[in-house]
Amino acid sequence: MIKYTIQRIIYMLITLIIIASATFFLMKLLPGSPLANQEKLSPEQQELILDKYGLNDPLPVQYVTYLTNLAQGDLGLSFHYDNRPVSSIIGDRIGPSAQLGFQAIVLGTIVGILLGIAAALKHNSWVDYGSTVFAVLGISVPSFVFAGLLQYYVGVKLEWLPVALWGEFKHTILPTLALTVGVIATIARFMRTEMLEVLGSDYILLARAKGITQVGTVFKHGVRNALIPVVTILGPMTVGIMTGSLVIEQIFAVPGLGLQFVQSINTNDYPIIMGVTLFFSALFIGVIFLVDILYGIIDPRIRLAGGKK
Amino acid sequence: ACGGNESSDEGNSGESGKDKQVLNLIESSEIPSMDSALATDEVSFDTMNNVFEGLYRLDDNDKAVEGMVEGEPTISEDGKTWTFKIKDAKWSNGDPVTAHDFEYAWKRVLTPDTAAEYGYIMYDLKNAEKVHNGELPVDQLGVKAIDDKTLEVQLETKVPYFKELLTFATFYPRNEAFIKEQGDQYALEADTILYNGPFVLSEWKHEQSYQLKKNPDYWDKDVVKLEEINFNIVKDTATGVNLYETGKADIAGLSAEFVDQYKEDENFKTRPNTSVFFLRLNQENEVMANLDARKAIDMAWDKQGLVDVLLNNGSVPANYLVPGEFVSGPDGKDFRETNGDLGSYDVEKAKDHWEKAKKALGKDKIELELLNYDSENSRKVGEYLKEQLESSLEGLTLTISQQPFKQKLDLETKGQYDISFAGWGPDYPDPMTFIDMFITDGSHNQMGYSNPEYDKLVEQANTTLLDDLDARWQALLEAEKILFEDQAISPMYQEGIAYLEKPYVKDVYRHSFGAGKSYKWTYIENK
Amino acid sequence: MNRLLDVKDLHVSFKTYGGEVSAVRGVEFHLDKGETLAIVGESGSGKSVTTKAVMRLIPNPPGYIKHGEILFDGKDLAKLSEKEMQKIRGKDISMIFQDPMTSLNPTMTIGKQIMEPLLKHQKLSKADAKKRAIELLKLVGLPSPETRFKQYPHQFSGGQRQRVVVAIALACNPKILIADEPTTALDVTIQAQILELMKDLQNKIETSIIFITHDLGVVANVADRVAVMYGGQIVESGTVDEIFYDPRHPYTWGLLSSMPTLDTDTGQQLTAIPGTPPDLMNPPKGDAFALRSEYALKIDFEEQPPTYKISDTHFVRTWLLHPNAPKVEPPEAVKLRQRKMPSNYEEPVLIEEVHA
Amino acid sequence: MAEKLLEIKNLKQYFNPGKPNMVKAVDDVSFDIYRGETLGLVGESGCGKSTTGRTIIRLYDATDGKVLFEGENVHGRKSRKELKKFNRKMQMIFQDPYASLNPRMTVKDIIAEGIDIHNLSSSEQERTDKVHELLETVGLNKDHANRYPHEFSGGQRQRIGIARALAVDPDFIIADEPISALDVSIQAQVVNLMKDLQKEKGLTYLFIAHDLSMVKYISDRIGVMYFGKLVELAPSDALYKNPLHPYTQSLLSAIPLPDPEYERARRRKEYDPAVHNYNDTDDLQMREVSPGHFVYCSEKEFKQYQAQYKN
Amino acid sequence: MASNNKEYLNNISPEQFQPVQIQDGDAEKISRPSLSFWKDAMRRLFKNKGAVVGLILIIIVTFMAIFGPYMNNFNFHEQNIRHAKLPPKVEALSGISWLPFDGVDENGMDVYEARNVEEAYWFGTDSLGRDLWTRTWQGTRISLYIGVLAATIDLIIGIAYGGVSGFYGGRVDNLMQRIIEILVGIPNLIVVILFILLFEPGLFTITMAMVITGWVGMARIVRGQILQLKNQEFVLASRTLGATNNRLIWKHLLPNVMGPVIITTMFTVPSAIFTEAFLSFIGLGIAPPQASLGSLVNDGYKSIQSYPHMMLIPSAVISVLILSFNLMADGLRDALDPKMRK
Ligand SMILES: Nc1ncnc2c1ncn2[C@@H]1O[C@H](COP(=O)(O)OP(=O)(O)OP(=O)(O)O)[C@@H](O)[C@H]1O
Ligand SMILES: Nc1ncnc2c1ncn2[C@@H]1O[C@H](COP(=O)(O)OP(=O)(O)OP(=O)(O)O)[C@@H](O)[C@H]1O
Ligand SMILES: [Mg+2]
Ligand SMILES: [Mg+2]
Repeated sequence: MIKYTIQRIIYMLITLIIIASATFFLMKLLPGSPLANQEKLSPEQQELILDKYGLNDPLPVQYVTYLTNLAQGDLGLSFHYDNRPVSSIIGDRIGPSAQLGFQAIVLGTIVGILLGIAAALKHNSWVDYGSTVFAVLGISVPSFVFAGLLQYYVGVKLEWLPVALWGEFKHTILPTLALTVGVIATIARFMRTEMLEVLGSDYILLARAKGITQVGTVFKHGVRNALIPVVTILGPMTVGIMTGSLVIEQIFAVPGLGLQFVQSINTNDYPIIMGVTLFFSALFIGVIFLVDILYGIIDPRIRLAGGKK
Repeated sequence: ACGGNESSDEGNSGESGKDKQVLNLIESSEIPSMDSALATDEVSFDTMNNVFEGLYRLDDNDKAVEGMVEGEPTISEDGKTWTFKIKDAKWSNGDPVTAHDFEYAWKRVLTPDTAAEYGYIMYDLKNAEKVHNGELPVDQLGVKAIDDKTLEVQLETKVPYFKELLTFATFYPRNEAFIKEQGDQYALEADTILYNGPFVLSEWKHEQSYQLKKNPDYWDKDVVKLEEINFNIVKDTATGVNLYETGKADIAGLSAEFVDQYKEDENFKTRPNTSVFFLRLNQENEVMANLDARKAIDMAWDKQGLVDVLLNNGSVPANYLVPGEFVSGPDGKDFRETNGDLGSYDVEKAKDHWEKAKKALGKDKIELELLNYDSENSRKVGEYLKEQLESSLEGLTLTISQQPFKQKLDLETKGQYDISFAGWGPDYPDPMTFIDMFITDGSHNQMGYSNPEYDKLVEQANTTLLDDLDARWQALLEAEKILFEDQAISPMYQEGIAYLEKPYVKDVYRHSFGAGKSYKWTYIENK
Repeated sequence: MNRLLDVKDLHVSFKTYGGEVSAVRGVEFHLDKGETLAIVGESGSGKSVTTKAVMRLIPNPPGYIKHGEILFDGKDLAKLSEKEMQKIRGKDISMIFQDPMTSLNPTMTIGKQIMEPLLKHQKLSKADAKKRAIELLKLVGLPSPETRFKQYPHQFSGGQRQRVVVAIALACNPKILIADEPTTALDVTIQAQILELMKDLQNKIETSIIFITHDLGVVANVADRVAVMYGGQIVESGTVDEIFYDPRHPYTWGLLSSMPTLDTDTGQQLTAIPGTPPDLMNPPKGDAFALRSEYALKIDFEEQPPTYKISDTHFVRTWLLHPNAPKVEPPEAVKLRQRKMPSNYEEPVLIEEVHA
Repeated sequence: MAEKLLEIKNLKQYFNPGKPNMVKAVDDVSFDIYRGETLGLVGESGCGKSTTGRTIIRLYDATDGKVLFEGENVHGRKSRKELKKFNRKMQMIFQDPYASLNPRMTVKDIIAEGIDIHNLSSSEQERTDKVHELLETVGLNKDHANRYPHEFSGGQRQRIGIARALAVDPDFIIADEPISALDVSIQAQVVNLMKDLQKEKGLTYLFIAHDLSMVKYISDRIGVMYFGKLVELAPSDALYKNPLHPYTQSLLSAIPLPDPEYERARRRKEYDPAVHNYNDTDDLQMREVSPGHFVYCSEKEFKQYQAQYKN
Repeated sequence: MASNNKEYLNNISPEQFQPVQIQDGDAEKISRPSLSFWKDAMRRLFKNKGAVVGLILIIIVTFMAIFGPYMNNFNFHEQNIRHAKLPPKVEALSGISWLPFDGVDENGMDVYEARNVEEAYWFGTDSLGRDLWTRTWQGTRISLYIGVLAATIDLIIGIAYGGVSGFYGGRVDNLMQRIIEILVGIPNLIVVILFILLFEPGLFTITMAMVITGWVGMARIVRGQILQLKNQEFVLASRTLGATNNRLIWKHLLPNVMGPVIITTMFTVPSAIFTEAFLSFIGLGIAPPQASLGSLVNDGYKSIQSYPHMMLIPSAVISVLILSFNLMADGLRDALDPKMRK
């Protein structure tokens, strides 16, 4: 197990280095400069400033500097937010994104799993069709539409919850709901398929032959087994929710990382773009690793296989 | 509510005294910088204008009024040496504001190492450009603290609008000891900054919200009525409007879609801005080098339709470069009033010009590329232009290349475009801030425009005519006319701003250049 | 009477896209206390469906019990509610499935899976259940049951898993144990062990067993009585000796002669049953086996055959025993094994109600 | 007996060599197969029977050892052409009638695959004729040619598999448990067919199974495998009469036969590898206890076996 | 049972008991009509209500995407700024007030009358006075095009990559899987955005951007399938016959991975449409005056309070499209599932 973990970590590091290098060179390909007031600056003045940031150095030099800094955990300083360290920017913004992502995933997973189970149990009944339609609508209506409707009706018309802004728990409810619809939809669909598969398996039959109640069989024997594939999509989805929540962040004025990323792209803030990309990648890889571990917890077969490697 | 508050005096005890002096606002982005040397954007300038103060600040009419300066400065005979007396004012840590703070701050801006993007705004100071380029040491810069309270400033030339220029954030003082002490933490958080303005930044939650509180040490604190200004960062217009609707914001900007909805609302307001948007016509392009072609393009589309339906925010059609309600000449008349409209919408004439152009070029089909911003609004403007021009000018195909802001600027600088949707806002209160863009080989010309006569007028206005402000004014008026005789650009509109403002918000001063807004005089009444 | 289970005229159908599959078409059999009834028959003949119907585990939809009675303990299982049925499953009747690899929940420890029925039916405390589970593991011959208790199915070999399944099935000392091809997936040596184990346990706890298989060797080994199924019906039933030494139905003949014994001569052709099993979506009108039988009579294609009784225990469903039917010789391989059964009647007796 | 068609010499097939999960699926196995005979191969699940078969036909590259077909080594460096030649002479029938036919090809294309690969027909007509002929040979009719595998029953499918193997006119066929997945009533069809074909075409079979009664019925000689090793090899009658290796005895005693009386009498023997009591110095190898009857044993056991051999 | 009546039984005519010789062929007869695998799958597909509904919807939407823009006299880029922001109006339906097609706006005012507009815009107009009917269907066309193109490229790269990786296995597979891991390690959205920034924005770039990471899923599925299939006995059988790799791949492996591949494709189409809509929201979508459903929804979203039709109509079309592709995919999954085959 330890050997396996170490091996995984080494792979993860290599992956990260490659991603870091790739984004670095991609950044260099991006047209435009990071200067905020470029419009008003003469070319000479621009040169002057670029010199200062080392952006006129030969590419290999910049690359080596970048990697060296990176190795020391230094993601550099933002251009747009003058001299603010990228790591502190990411640190500031990740909180809200993570909170929303977490809430949406937890809520979405629970509701999605229940919905999926219900659909599988009542296969080909109206419950099934109803949850399929709901799931598909959840997938097909863009989240900003949901967000807009929620904000307008629940926030403005009914005044039940704050329209936007960040701070207390109540502020997180609407954006969580808007985000979670897609999660529910995806999980429910997966769960339904898996559950159908599991419910048709011999061990469910055996459980029923033992005289266990239907609900008992589903929850004691079915869910855990159906969950294994669901867990697989959970990892990427968690990160996806956090990166992809920028629309929701924008609409609900949430100070999150997704929004920051897009904004940095608009301002050509290379250090932030690279930092965020790397951060997200690391998160992603980490989450996948976690999912693998989770896998082992849910599925003892994998636990052993992993241990053997 | 403010009974126990020392800042409320008798003079202020009227009706407004009952109102909680709290203003809730939304801002479209985080404050990118609180370092006056580095800041480049409106949000930063806005905030700094309310928590810092330079020698002067702008009043309601965009005139310079006393800030850190005490009394009128002494100006030398040739107008190139100014000596200011500094007021007895304090930084928020109790240190006095001194002339050294100015000297230090200005030199810091121009030290090449600082990489200040707004350094050029100081180029009127003696040796400023050379210092900035690293050709001269910093101590050659024309600024010097004679003593703690006396600041001597030397200029390259006479500058008619120097006081107003000094209101610009880049000219704010800085406390050297404090900056040194903070090191690279300086200005990153609310408590790593020293304030000397009407407010202090009391709370700064990055990307989320920030709060200004009245500065009890401000020299003119009696004038300041607001106790607290809360800013929330909201990027989505609809969200802003919804917050306004639910009373969480006192002012909300409107986009065109919402203008329709709120046009009849009593709190609906529009205000012209001093930014002018125009089409750069790249005269390095064979077609655009043709005067008829340029004229045709200018006349062929309906600017009124654009501002009425698409922009719908108080923007006005522009047939000029220097915006209206920006500066008045020595005769007291607005620049625009004197020079009037320099073009008009006339499809028939446009067609004539277009035919001539095609003949001259020997082409029947002409393909041009419109370089555009990638924002939502500009996208629509682009679509509008394309349809308008293509339907009026036969044989024209206008392709639209929509680029992120930076990329677009880059392409413009490199001259890789035919027509470009561009805009310009003033840096200082003088027509020159617009006019000198288009001198031959000027760094902002970017379209190969060159007219010696125009160059000469600008040159004169910047040198010999500085002593004769009337003649200078005439020269600038003349220059603009030449620009339009040549149809160097095709102006589009002067930007307007539409917003909702709660009726109890009084006296928010909005400025036409430099800092955006002042809350020093703002108050709440009858909330 | 020590008759435990009595299945009467059982019909089970499945509604599918293609139409209704009549998987079981009038099956009748009974089970006495302590005996082992083997059900043989080729794939798809309805063996599993019949026993699943007894357990009321037919997937619904698409399947349902169309008709018939399943009498157990004075109750008709076919009419019980799901709740009442849950009390019977695992306690009075339990079941072992064909594939040891898939019939254990891969994510639950063996121990828990064995404890489940104990907790449910015998209302034991957790500790007692655990004790009993470990006993059971010992009983089925798993070494070091304490450690095994905490392990997961994948840590067991196929044979061991099947032992666990047997342990689960026997946990509550059921009156009836249904074993649906419990050894088909195992290789001979392990199969032998499991069979021995089952017989052993049967002696200890006096369970009646319904044993499904299509391996006649296994049948010969375990069964007291045998029921032969074909096309959703029981075509012949009798004691194990009657079926092996005095078979009367052409399908039983076919089965017996298609299997070589160790003495079968290499030069001799095996008697294969030609053709393919019937399509139960459109069951044949008369005798389902007629199409493949070289003994088919004209009437076989028109009418279902009646049941004849050869002895008290031996029932056959074929027109061949009709007095008017031509006398036929069974195939060579069957003749070789044929013996005189002392308990046979003089003549086959036609009966109105069949009781296998 | 007749001429040796196939000689397997010290064949070894290890999976994942050098890794902790290495499996010695076939471990130093040697035997011969004579032209026209059927050699049965039995042993419990996982003992390496399939692997032996697959290695012989070069589906796996042998870890070590030789497979001589008509004196020529099948393994070792071979050109495409040479390999193709072997492919024609050696064929295989697979265990699972459902998995061994491509569900998306018609029966005709499946059977004709060998014909196509080896260019055995000059025209479409000839190809069709050949397929029809083969279908008839295996007891199907030509209407079946354009159907898809899923429309057939297991036995029919297995016959299609046989037709496919026969299409290239092989001399030697490896049948890897060709009947274990089939229904009892169908098994005999296939076995009969195989026997008929052998008579007609003089085929040689390697017949892998674990059902000993069927193996005995079809085979001339039988090899017993245990954990990757061949432990006993003898003419079928001899093996049944004189099972020498304890494992063979145990295997034989475990098979239930369709005869209740025999079953009541049968006592199963367990095999415990410890009975051999081998030590390091024992020279373990195949020894011929009586003509044609080989057992894997030590010198000491050899003596013992010879002594107890009943003729 | 009637036939169990003894009397009756004894009276059956002896002639009924004639032995019947069964024909050899009879037993081998196959009762089912001959159907190819695909036809069989199709048959099952058409029995699946959801799939049929999905298919019909896809056909309708595709039909409208092709012919919709020609059904009236407007074109998708023609502007009439005087007619901007009109609500939908269909003459034939204008009498029915609960339908949103009477040209009456949120405040109950007949805008057409007020503005003196003669024409009827079936779906209303946008803020530039363009006909939304035409634009919606034009947008559908683009969205469909993006979806299908993305799926196609996905298909090609995914199958090739997954196929090679799975078929050759071993070190090749190992390396190729590592590469995929790295690709997967970069969040999708980020790759897409960077890609669009780097290249000339436009339809093709957007599609490519989606494909650049999109194929990974397909490749994995294909690889997994191939890994399984290549050890299937029918593949081994072909190898023992001396089949070349080419033959194995084309005849045996690829046809058998088509099932999962088609299903994956069915999911790719809607996800590409969706991604494009998302890109539109952050301003990286299709170039004007072209419209996609995504960009229309996005434009409309801004006016959701004052002109809800601008968003609701294209949203509905997107939803219908995605819904129908999903239904179709689900149906296909059932139809092609080997477990359901028997
Ligand atoms: N869920 C189902 N849906 C439709 N038909 C079914 C279903 N389950 C069983 N059948 C049909 O019922 C018939 C009898 O099946 P059953 O499983 O009882 O056969 P079996 O005798 O147990 O065969 P095997 O030896 O292969 O287990 C078959 O024709 C089968 O196709
Ligand atoms: N490709 C492979 N990789 C690793 N191990 C394998 C592989 N193929 C077979 N084995 C292992 O080799 C051993 C022998 O397998 P083989 O399939 O030859 O057994 P068998 O005697 O044919 O068994 P069965 O009767 O179940 O078919 C088994 O332990 C199996 O797990
Ligand atoms: Mg069964
Ligand atoms: Mg095998």
